[in-house]
Amino acid sequence: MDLIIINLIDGLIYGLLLFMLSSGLTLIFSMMGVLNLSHAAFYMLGAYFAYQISTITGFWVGLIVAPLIVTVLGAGVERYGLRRVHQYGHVPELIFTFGLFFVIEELVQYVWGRNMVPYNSPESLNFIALNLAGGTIPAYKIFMLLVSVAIFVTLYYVLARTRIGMIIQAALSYPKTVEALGHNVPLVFMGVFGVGTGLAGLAGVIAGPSLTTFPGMAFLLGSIVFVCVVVGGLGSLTGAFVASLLIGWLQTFAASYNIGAGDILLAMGYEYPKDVYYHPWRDLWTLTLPQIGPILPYLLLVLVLVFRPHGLFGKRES
Amino acid sequence: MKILKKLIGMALAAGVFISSGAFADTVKIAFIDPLSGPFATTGSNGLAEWKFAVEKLVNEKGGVLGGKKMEVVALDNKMDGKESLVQVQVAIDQGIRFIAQGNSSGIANAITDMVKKHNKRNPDKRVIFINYSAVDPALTNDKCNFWHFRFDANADIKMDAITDVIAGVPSIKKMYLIGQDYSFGKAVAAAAEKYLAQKTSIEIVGNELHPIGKVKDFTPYARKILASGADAVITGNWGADMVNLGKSLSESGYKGPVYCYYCASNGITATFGEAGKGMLHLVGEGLQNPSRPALTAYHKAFKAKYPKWDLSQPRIINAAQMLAAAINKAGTADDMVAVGKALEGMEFYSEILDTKVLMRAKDHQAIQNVHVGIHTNDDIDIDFDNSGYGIKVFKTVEMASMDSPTTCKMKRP
Amino acid sequence: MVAEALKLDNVTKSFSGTEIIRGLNLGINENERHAVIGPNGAGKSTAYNLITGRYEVTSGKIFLKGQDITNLQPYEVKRKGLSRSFQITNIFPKMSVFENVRCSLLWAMDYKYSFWHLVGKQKALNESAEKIIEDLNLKERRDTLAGVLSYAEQRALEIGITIAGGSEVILLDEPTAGMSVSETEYIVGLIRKVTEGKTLVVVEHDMGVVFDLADRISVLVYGEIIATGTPIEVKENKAVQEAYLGAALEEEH
Amino acid sequence: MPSQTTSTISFSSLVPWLIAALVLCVMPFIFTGGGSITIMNQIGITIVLAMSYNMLLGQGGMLSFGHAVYMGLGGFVAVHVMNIVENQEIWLPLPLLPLVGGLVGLGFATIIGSFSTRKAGTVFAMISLGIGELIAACCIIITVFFGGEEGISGDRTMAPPTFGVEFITQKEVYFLIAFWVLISTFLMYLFTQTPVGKMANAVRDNPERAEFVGYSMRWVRYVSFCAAGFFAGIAGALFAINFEILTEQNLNLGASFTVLLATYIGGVGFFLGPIVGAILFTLLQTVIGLQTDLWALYTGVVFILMVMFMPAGLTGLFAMHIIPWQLGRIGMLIKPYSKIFIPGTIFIVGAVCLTELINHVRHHGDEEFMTLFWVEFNTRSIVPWGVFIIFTAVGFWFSRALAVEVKEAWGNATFVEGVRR
Repeated sequence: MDLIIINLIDGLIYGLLLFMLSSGLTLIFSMMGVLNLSHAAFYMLGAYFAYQISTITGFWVGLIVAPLIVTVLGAGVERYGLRRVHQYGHVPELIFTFGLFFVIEELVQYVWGRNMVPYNSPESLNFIALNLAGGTIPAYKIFMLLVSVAIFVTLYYVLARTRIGMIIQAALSYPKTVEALGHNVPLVFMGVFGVGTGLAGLAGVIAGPSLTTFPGMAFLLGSIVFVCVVVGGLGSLTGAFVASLLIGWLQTFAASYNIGAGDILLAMGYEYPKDVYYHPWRDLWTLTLPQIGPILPYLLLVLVLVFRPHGLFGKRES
Repeated sequence: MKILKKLIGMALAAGVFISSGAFADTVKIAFIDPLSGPFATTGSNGLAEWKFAVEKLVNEKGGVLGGKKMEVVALDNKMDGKESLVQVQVAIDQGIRFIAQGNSSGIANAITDMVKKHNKRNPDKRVIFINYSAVDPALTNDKCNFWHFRFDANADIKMDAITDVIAGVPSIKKMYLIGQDYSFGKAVAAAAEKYLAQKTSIEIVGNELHPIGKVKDFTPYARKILASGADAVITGNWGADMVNLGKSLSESGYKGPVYCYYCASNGITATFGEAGKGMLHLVGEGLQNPSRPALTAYHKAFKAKYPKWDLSQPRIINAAQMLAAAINKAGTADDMVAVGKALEGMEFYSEILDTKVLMRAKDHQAIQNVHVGIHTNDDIDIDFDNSGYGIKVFKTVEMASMDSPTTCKMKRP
Repeated sequence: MVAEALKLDNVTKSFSGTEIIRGLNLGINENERHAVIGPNGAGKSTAYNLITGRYEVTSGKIFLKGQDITNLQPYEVKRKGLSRSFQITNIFPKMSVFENVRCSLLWAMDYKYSFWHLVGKQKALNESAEKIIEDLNLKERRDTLAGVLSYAEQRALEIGITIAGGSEVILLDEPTAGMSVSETEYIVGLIRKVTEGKTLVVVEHDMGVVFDLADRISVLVYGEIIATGTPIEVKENKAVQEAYLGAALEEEH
Repeated sequence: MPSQTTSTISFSSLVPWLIAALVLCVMPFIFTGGGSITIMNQIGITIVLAMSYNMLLGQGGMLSFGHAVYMGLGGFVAVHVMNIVENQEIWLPLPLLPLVGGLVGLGFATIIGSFSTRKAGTVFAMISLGIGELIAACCIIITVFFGGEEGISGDRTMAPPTFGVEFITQKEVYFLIAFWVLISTFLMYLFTQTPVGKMANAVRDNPERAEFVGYSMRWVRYVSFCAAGFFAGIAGALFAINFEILTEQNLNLGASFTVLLATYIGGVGFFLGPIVGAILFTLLQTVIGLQTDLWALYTGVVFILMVMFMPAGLTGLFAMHIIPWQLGRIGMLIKPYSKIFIPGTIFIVGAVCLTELINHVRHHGDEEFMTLFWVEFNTRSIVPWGVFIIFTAVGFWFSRALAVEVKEAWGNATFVEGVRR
């Protein structure tokens, strides 16, 4: 029981981290109709910038400055790259963001090398915050949780309660009308792309010390974030939120319980093969849940796309 | 089309021209490991160690065959199986007869397979495969062949040493095995099960594999390990999988030792820093601390030339010297059968590493001293990642697994 | 009773609760040229989209030559013998004029999803395509990419693609919208020529064109047909005049 | 029923193919240098894969992130078949093995395509990504079939000899690959000339309109998808024959990304594009890869620049010049082109050298000297820095100034009254 609670908390922290990435991605998608395949690369940039800043000024300055740099970079990418490619259509846009991912990944290795970098949580958060079921939750994880929640609340507030939020929401559905009303829609686009990537950057800043800052971190998390937004329904913030938590828990629980296919087969009355290594079904007999845990989201992705192409919360395409 | 052809011609010619280098009459070793991409540091580090060993220990001491220089030709395999085979073929086409590779047992397996076939099909252009780092036991067991020589201690031998240490720690009652889901990870788990049962009465409370390079957050694994009540963990993880596992364990309140194969250098030592102190127990050949004069001198010279890299794969020192010795003994660098016969069964004493090395004839597995050490910053003569932290040896198993059995049925030419 | 070429039976369509088409009844006789007119926003294009399967109807039935085609997919509707053109030019921009026309002929000539015929070797197919291009007066533009044609040429090609399908019932959506007088003349002549012996339904704003072309006219206002008849009958219909005048007055405000 | 074919394929239309066959035949005798046959074999395999990929992306408008899956699966089965043949359980000469691979690729494409082709665009791309991840993961888990991380290996020489050839040498394998490259390319070309091939273009251009001329876009995509799977399977079997081993790396996301990069750089809008892309990319990877560890960065930058400024790829760049050629105005371009060539080259060389120098100092700083373009110099000295910075800056300045002239000349060379471009 205690393990379940602690897993719930771990899954929540991880899920909220995913949401920080997927919320930015969703904002960008619903705004511009582009699935930004390079999104996770900005997440990685956030972590590396923060690392670089932290070596000079310490963690807290990096927490503020690094996401801002990423925001500016993201806005620049929209202004000078994506806007240009936009005219060629959707598939070239996807390909552009894909290429961008590739280049950023290479650039990070070019600048910071190919090893992991020692980006660590600040001393002030290096204590144990909670003792649960014989396990501990470090203060830094609680800090991650609080930042994620703060972001979620702010985002919700901005979109639902402020004038800018209204303009953005309107521009989502009726870009031409909003433009006719005198709002600078390209500027809004640039801003949204910047803020979206900035959110990814912030996620990188706070995830870097916990999940290790290394050149493969973008690739590792990248496709999972697409799963979140697609499963949640492209363009739906609520969907992204639900799917992020769902996947956070799915992965946490799948990794936590060593349920083996062999046990299930035994329960079903099959006999354990004598020399399992040479058995044609050896892989089935030895398969465990943690082994397939990390690919469960992809299975979910394919199933959702096949049976509900607009995702769990997405709007049906007209 | 014509222009294109010309361009290709030029490109091919340029590629071959450049990489064949200026020295015509040297004995070349093709170093095939990742030099670009995410795994490039391991490869580049290994390359520096090879270059330095060949220069310092062979060429400066008069070369081979009465004055011929040895040369390391670097070829990038991008940590990709296909690319490795292409590079082996390119090396062979350039007349190189020695292939050195180490990163990834999967790739080593592909290369040894290719070398076997190539040597059968082209008896006049045979090559020898110097495996300096891939430790999947299968390579010197079921999949062994005459052309493959392994200079690192394989996963079984290392586990033999680890379990020797563990058997001497009475407080360890419960053990958790966790590893990456591929041949090496499975080999580690199998060896651990075998030796723990042989030598101790320790209960294995968990034995699991996770997908390699796919786990984002190891926290749930750490929770599970804690919940199982394990006193110690054995893992074959490397790279980010190693770091993330270790970090999650220490964050979750785990206090016991983690016995590991690849938890040092390449940024890992620096990233762990204080958090890994007393937790990480590394097994390996030729560990550094406490150092010996010969090693200190060699290390100093190495660091002077390559300040960024570590002497993290000391077996390369043995491999370079033993290969040179074998070539001299055979009196040829062209007849691979003769070189191979000279190398198998060779006994060698390394002053730098203070170990005897025996290239066992029956399976071409090098037998040497294997050490277990801990990650610390106390009494460190030779550190990793220039971090002040290093591995301090507390247990040495001399000529580890000297008489271990092998399933190798080698066909000799 | 002879089945009508196209028949809409009490068709309705709502978008998120708002009824755009309110009980549409329309009967088009075989081989007639039938014009549908009405003020902007009356639901003409929506009606087309309902007939051709682009939208699903909310209720009601649509029949093509007596067969029920309600809510079929666009390609199924086409296969049953109904082609349409679009108000906003809808061609294959990155293919040549010739390829545009030839692609539109493929299904009609029964090639289906064949990957064993080489289109270049199909004599009848290529001759038909050439013939249509000649009819369209686009011979000189045969190998030009459709995307770079002039507007009038693209409109002509649009009609060419529509009639190449070989359907007996053809729906044209504002074929002369945005054209100069001479271009309009060219298109009208074209329509006359290529729809010979077919059933034609045309939505059009240019009353000159409508009265020139149509045998009968239906007037669609706010999702309902308020009058159907010969041009003269419609012209004199009170309700029609009111609707048009009313709309014109409203626009002035 | 469709009307009958009027004539068989005429001789004149076969001429380019005969030339291609001839070129393929003489290539191994021209490039005899070390390693060139190895590289050519690899290029051949990449050509088949890239062309099959282009059936999706270029001709069908489907962006796939999982195309390597079909190649990999075809290859895995081919290796297993090779092993079965070795055990003499079935009789199959090696040159027919690609057909087996093709059928496997076709089979899997038939299954997966049945649900993945329902939508194009982002949905299709995401399904392909998911499927790619799933099958790559299965590759590691299902060791009985895929052999885990080590993969499955076989021995091609154990098949019954074909006309006395046992495919021992690289050259023999080269001819086998060349034969299949030619056959596959020819068949893929023919496919573009069939009704469904033409409709694939139409669906790519305007799926909605395609539905209104009677074609279900889903079915058109499905047929293309299956055909692409078939040829990818052939590429997989060729890979199996050449390398005699298949691993997870053959069908993971990385492999799929590679084929996307190669195809796009060559140019997706043209039949020949993927061929150019495959050749160029393989050379970049193997030849430039020998020279610098930054090859992937260069590839990425070239790729991004392509997407932004030359969406038609390299082939598109050549194809653009057909118009001034037809107008007889290609001469107008020679002068501005040659003028920009020099500063352009200086800029590129300067930028590359600067990049390499920084990289060297940052990551290989332990070695004082480095060699670039056959010149060795001291990285600690200010001279190379100065030279490279000046090269880059000057080259960039003049290229920019001259670009205006090129643009103008281009405008003049392609100007035709009344045609929008």
